[in-house]
Amino acid sequence: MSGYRIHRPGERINRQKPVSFQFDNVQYKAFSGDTLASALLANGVRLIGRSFKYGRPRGIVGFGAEEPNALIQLETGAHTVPDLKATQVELYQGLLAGSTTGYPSLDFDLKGLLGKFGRFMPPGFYYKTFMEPVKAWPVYEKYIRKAAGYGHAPVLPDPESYDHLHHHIDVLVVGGGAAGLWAATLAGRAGLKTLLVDEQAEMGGWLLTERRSRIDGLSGMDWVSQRLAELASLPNVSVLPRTTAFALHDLNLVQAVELLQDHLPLTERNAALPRQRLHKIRAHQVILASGAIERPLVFGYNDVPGVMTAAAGHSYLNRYGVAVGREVLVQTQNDAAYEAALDLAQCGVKVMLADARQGGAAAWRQQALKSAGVELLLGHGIAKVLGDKSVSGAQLVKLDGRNNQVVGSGPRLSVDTVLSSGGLTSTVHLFCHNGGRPVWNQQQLSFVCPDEGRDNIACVGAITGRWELSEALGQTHAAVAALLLGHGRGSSGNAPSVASEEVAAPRAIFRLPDGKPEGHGAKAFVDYQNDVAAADIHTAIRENYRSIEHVKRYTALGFGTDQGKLSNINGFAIAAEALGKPIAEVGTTTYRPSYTPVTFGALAGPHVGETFDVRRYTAMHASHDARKAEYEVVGQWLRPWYFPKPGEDLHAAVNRECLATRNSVGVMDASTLGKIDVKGPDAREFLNRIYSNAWSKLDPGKCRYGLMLDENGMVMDDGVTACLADDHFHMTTTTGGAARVYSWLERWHQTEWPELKVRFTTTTDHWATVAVVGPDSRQVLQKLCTDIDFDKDAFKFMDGRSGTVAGLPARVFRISFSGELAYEINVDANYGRYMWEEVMKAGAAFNITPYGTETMHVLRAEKGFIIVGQDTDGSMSPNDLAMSWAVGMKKPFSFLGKRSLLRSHTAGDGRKQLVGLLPLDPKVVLAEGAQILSNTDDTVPAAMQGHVTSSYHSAFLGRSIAMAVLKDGSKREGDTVFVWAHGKSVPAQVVSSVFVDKEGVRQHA
Amino acid sequence: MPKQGFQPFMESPLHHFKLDAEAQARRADGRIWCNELPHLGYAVLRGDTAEAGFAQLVQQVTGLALPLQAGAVSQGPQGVLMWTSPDEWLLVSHRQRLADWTAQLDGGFAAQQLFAQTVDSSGGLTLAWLGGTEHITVLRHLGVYDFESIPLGHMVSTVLGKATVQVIRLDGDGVFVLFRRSFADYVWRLLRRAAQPYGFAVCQLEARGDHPLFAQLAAPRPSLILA
Amino acid sequence: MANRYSLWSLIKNGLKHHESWQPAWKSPQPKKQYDVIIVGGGGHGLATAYYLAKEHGIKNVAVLEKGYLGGGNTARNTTIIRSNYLWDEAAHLYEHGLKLWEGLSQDLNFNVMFSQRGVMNVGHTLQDMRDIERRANANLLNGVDAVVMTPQEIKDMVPLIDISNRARYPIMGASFQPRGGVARHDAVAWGFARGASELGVDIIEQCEVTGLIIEGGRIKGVNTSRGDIMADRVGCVAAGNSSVLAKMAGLRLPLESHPLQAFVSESMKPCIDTVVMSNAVHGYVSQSDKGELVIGAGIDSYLGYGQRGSPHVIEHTAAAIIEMFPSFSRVRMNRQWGGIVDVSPDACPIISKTRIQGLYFNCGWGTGGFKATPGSGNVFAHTIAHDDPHPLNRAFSLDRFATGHLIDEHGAAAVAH
Amino acid sequence: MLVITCPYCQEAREEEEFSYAGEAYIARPAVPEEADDATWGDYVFHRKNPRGWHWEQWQHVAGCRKVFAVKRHTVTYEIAGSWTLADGKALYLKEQA
Repeated sequence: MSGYRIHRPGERINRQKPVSFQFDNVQYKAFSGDTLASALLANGVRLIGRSFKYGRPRGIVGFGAEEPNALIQLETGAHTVPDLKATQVELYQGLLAGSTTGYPSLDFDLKGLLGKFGRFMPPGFYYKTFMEPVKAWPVYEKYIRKAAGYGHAPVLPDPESYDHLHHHIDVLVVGGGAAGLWAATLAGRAGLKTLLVDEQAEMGGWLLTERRSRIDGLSGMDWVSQRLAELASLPNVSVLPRTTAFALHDLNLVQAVELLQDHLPLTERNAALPRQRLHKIRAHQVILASGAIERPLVFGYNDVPGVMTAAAGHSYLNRYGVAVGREVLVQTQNDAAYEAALDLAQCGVKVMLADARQGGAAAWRQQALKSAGVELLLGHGIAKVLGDKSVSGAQLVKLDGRNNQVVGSGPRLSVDTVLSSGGLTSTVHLFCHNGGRPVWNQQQLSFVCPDEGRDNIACVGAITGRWELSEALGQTHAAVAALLLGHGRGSSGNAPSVASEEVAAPRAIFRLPDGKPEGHGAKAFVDYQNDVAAADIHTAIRENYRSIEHVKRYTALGFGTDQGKLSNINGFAIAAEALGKPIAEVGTTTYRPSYTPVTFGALAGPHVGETFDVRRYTAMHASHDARKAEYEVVGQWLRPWYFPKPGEDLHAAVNRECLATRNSVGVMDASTLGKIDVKGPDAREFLNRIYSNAWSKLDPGKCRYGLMLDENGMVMDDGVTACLADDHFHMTTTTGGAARVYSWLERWHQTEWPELKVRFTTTTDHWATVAVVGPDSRQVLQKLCTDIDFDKDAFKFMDGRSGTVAGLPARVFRISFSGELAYEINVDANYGRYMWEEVMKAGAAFNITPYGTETMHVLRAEKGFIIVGQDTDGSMSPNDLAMSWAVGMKKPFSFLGKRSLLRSHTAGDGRKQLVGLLPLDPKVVLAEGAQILSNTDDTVPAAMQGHVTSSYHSAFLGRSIAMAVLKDGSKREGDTVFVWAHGKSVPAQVVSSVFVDKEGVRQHA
Repeated sequence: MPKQGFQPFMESPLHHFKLDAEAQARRADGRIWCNELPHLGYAVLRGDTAEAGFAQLVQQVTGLALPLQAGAVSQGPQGVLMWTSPDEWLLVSHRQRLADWTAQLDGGFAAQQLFAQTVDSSGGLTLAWLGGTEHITVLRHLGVYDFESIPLGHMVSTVLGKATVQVIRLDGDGVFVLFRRSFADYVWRLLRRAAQPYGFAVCQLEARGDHPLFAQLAAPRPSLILA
Repeated sequence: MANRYSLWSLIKNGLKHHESWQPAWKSPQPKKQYDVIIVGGGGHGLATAYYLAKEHGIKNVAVLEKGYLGGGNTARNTTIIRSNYLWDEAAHLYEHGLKLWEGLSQDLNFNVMFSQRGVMNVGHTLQDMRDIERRANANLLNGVDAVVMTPQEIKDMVPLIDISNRARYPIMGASFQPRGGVARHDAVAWGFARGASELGVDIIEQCEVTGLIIEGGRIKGVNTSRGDIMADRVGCVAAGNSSVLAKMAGLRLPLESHPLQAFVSESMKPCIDTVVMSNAVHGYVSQSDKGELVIGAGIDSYLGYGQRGSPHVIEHTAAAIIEMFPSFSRVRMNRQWGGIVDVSPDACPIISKTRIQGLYFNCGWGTGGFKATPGSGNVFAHTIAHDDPHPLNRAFSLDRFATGHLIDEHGAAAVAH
Repeated sequence: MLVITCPYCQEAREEEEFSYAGEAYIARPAVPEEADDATWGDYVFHRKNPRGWHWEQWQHVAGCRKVFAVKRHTVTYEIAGSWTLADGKALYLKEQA
């Protein structure tokens, strides 16, 4: 038992609210307001995990986002979350947590045994071995993977939800410590729309721990309450706790994640509320007040459980009423840690303080410690910590005053806890996410943000290296006042008054020497989570990994889930020493989002499940449901695929649908086709330019099939366009291509031919389209419509008419994608379902049969009609598709893609061209996507001639048919080719791709 | 006139949610109140403001001044006319009236040989009304636009999730969200999902005498349906 | 190799406190004159230099890198390696690369941790499945391994994937290349650098090329931030910055440089043992040996040299991953980043001579560059050594954009990555 | 992430409302048939792709559907301005000259 509870005035836990929780299946008691870390420490639990590489015992080091070791698995089943930092988990009644490392157990870890050979595992040792025998690598890797990794990924779907919230505000303040609170107060008073976010449950930052300072005569937390009360009274200010700004993007777009319910017991969470919320904040002005984090010193075995940062020990005491030990050694190189020592001593903890500085802290601090009975060891540093799974003592050495060398041995102290402070590191991450660079401050020994910040980003408080509260608030006041002036607002009030205190300069020391050459003594860890020791950095540089990015990547320094918050500066400093360069020249690695990890769920927000993507339905969808349609996803649309009768499979249903359509009448929902209204005096000219075929001579009341090419000469879309009037056309596009084509028309018109008087308006959603197909379709239409003459000569194939169908105004086009006599009825989509049902009624006498996309595909294939995207792939020209008839090479204007058709390769031989295939065995349906060979020799690499694009059993022909693209196909009719799929090849004959009614009698009937 | 025996019925884009079944009288609680305004008439109006006569004709036929500012909405008891693009506007009114208007407009455009047209979009669009104290917050959950900044009498065309919508603000009470038929299912699910934290309820919407949009709700008489 | 890596070298050096390791590569001062200059010290450039020295005996070579080795896309990709491309030319080129990968660790005596855990491309629509069949059959006939899997087979291999109809885009099947996989990206650059340096290649970091010295239509050398360096042959392998170099030679390239983003989760115990890619929902994921899920996002639509893209792209990718793996909703993103990819019109690379004698370009790899590293360097070295393309990259010359002989991988379901 | 001002809607809007429409002011050969394969290929495929200021087209797909010109820096992503295609062309040509 090391840690224990001590009553502290102003502690942030609620002793009236005891809670119980489990860690590794053991029940413990703690209080509401605890974090999992403070609760474990209060219960004397020190061993929390095993290290990544060597399996060394590890405990809690920090008290917040900087924690590298205490990665735990929270909860089980669907609610489990891997890799949370115990220091950031708010305790709630019944919380279940477990360690994420240690095999077979945390206490006895096999990797720990292996770790004893750690000296043979330098940085990058993976790269240097496991190469022989070649075959063995997968085995090595299996175990390497097993050994790596912390928590377990959840296996059940997430039962909780997430959302997004967009903000457009004047000022965003990041950080709710003293500086942030003051900045928000000033911005709020000036009437600016202001948002203040802080990652913790409570505002206050370091004031939550530090108890001595008085601001405007108030205790720190009283001042915080005063600020919060004032902010709450300002309607233009919002304050969000538990909200971490994790990324800053261009133009001050900040992403912040708010933990709305993670702090509640699972049983008390509100299902109507999201678990977490992603805030996307556009702020004219960002004020970074993200403070600073204390880094530890680097010394031998500084990773033994019981070694922590001084700030952590201080915070556990004052915030959570937990003394982390009974005999505590504080090791420092600066004044701040004296505060921790003093508070601990005043609580009756036996405290010793070793200061790397010969002179120690400011006299008044030394005096305070002495009178509190703290033993002071000036000019001393820890050579190594004693103990295995828990600290049992520390071996000190005497340090030289100037260069960091050992000048004599020091005492061997028996302590159960070591707190170390290597000074503060400014939290500059957000400032650097989109290109800002921090600057090295040699006085404060930290990379800090420049006072001037940068465009619309102000930096206030400790982030600028102002460690002393008085300076921090003074600089904050000045910076924010200047900013408000920039917004044409004055600032009200003076800077809060805080008594300034005498401070002695910190010592520029990061790695405490132990008197031995680096690598010879006890491992001194820089990055706990990745097991990077000081010696590893020296080794990396020795091997010429000299760029700091190389050091980082070779040793994994700072690559952990703590993003190097404790380790980076120590690492840079040690690298600088090894390189013989000043730290400023070594620079930093790149800071990348996210500042702390963010759930995928929060990133995705509401765009999951049924709202992952748009699902588009036609107006007739209910009718298809009623008829038990099976559906196919086409683009964003859901289209009927086939309409199975009880007991029918796809093929049975499709055979029936095809025969019914060819022999009597079928009906299909064609509403998804793109439709664009094209109107204007220059509409024809525009169509001439955008389509490959000619449009000058198409009379009103006539329709024409059109091919659209891209500038590369390849087919990009097709469809039938009807001429409604001389200057007015009804264009149709493929279902998937509708949006692309609409945009395509607009772009060419606006960018290349703005002089053409023509306009495009999408009508895809306005028209519901019923295709009535088959020899009896005319009679069905006649039953529904009296004001259109359906006589075969009055209303010819490829004619269009307007009239009244089933009592509704309709556009009727006699066009056919099946080769049958067919009509497409277009009506206002609000009547789509009505029209479908009326057609079904009228067709009942002819056994009218609804069909879906599969039958549509078969019928069109029987006629050799292509489907763009299935029979084409962006590499097919009209000529390749044997559709030169749809290319008006003589048109005066050089239509889109025309010139490309003349290029040597595009116009040359050996291109793949569309053909029909008849398997010699009519019962064999070729596999779509099968490759075509000239013979049965399939030794690789085989000379592939093309592939099967569409293949079906044709019930109408009583045999299988297929469409394919084949090298020089147009010249190969009659050839026998071999269609190869997954090792089997099937002979087939090359034929014309028109299998049914070559003369087109049926569609002209 | 309809052929004997035909009894055409309309189904609005949100018909399948059977909103009327769950609709209730709106109350002043914290909830988000929402419903569809079904079966209104919509027409896209295209024209060139530089052409003499165009704006006048529109005003003369519809009684609505042609809005020339981006996002401006002109409104009257008979409907609204919204700016959607420099050469494009959207007319919303009662189906029957809209049919009359578009007939007159196209006739007038032809007569004056204007490069202008109307395109009936009544089947392709629908409107939902979104109200309640947090209705703007609901939009903020779903879209990147600064919805708090839309002035009265303006509309903005932007995205909610992956759908393009127009958000129309006529008063402080709520907004009208306009979207395409085939996106209606998605948009509705999105709104419902975003509103969940506040409570989501479908409210009864009835024709309000002089309201530019609610007034257009009067159920079209069967004979009108056929227009 | 003087400084050979092995278990014994580890033990030997371990006993010596790792004080006698030699530099992995030397960092000499640039000479005035080289036979060949390679511009760009990424994986492709270093591989080119390595193969020039190893297979063509050209050792008087300098690799010029403006930053640090492998600091470009080598350091910023999602490490996926496969060769299951649709078109013959592409399949043969990438398969050549894959074969080199298979012996690379031994060849370089540097473990690049090439893990042949397979690459799976899932299909969500009938057309996806047609494309998958077409590509799989083409692969098999080109000697590239390929399997087509049913949803159940997918589920058996990737238990966390959702094959139910709950999904907005239910999974209908997949193509799988067992020999595909992932590798340790940084190690590839370091391994080639060490190998090339060992063979006498000068590797010059912090040396930015500021101009190309061209006389009478011939390349003579380059201006750099460390002075002029002469050579009769210059190979540019600068990925996203290729257009910038081309401009120095008065050339235009059919390239657009776009941001490509990726992110990793926190490190977890093994939960995916292969690589899963979906073009329909725009996301792909694998798990690094360290335990992080490595996830690729889509390309940002606009030009960008900023090595950063727009956050909504990452958000969409996270949604896509959740769509396929609903349980990953509670997994957390640890780090995100962006690279610059040089995208060509047909999603295929350009490995080509130019109209300037002695100036060669190797670029346009788009999102597919990492997997090709050894193959790309290998054929580019041949092209430079013989002033004539290797048979495998003949089809990838610049003139295809004039003749129209594109190799349009967009046609394949696997166009991306 | 980008914030683009639509010259027609006269308002700065978020990138999500727009779609990128490539390099601006690429001249289509007046008589394509007279351009040789190389010239044509250059027009269809080759791009400036500058590391620096770039004249590009964006379409306000979620708004007025208009295509317009934007001058944007491809490294800093800073936007110098946006103009109707006609207005932008004058500036563009002046810069080229």
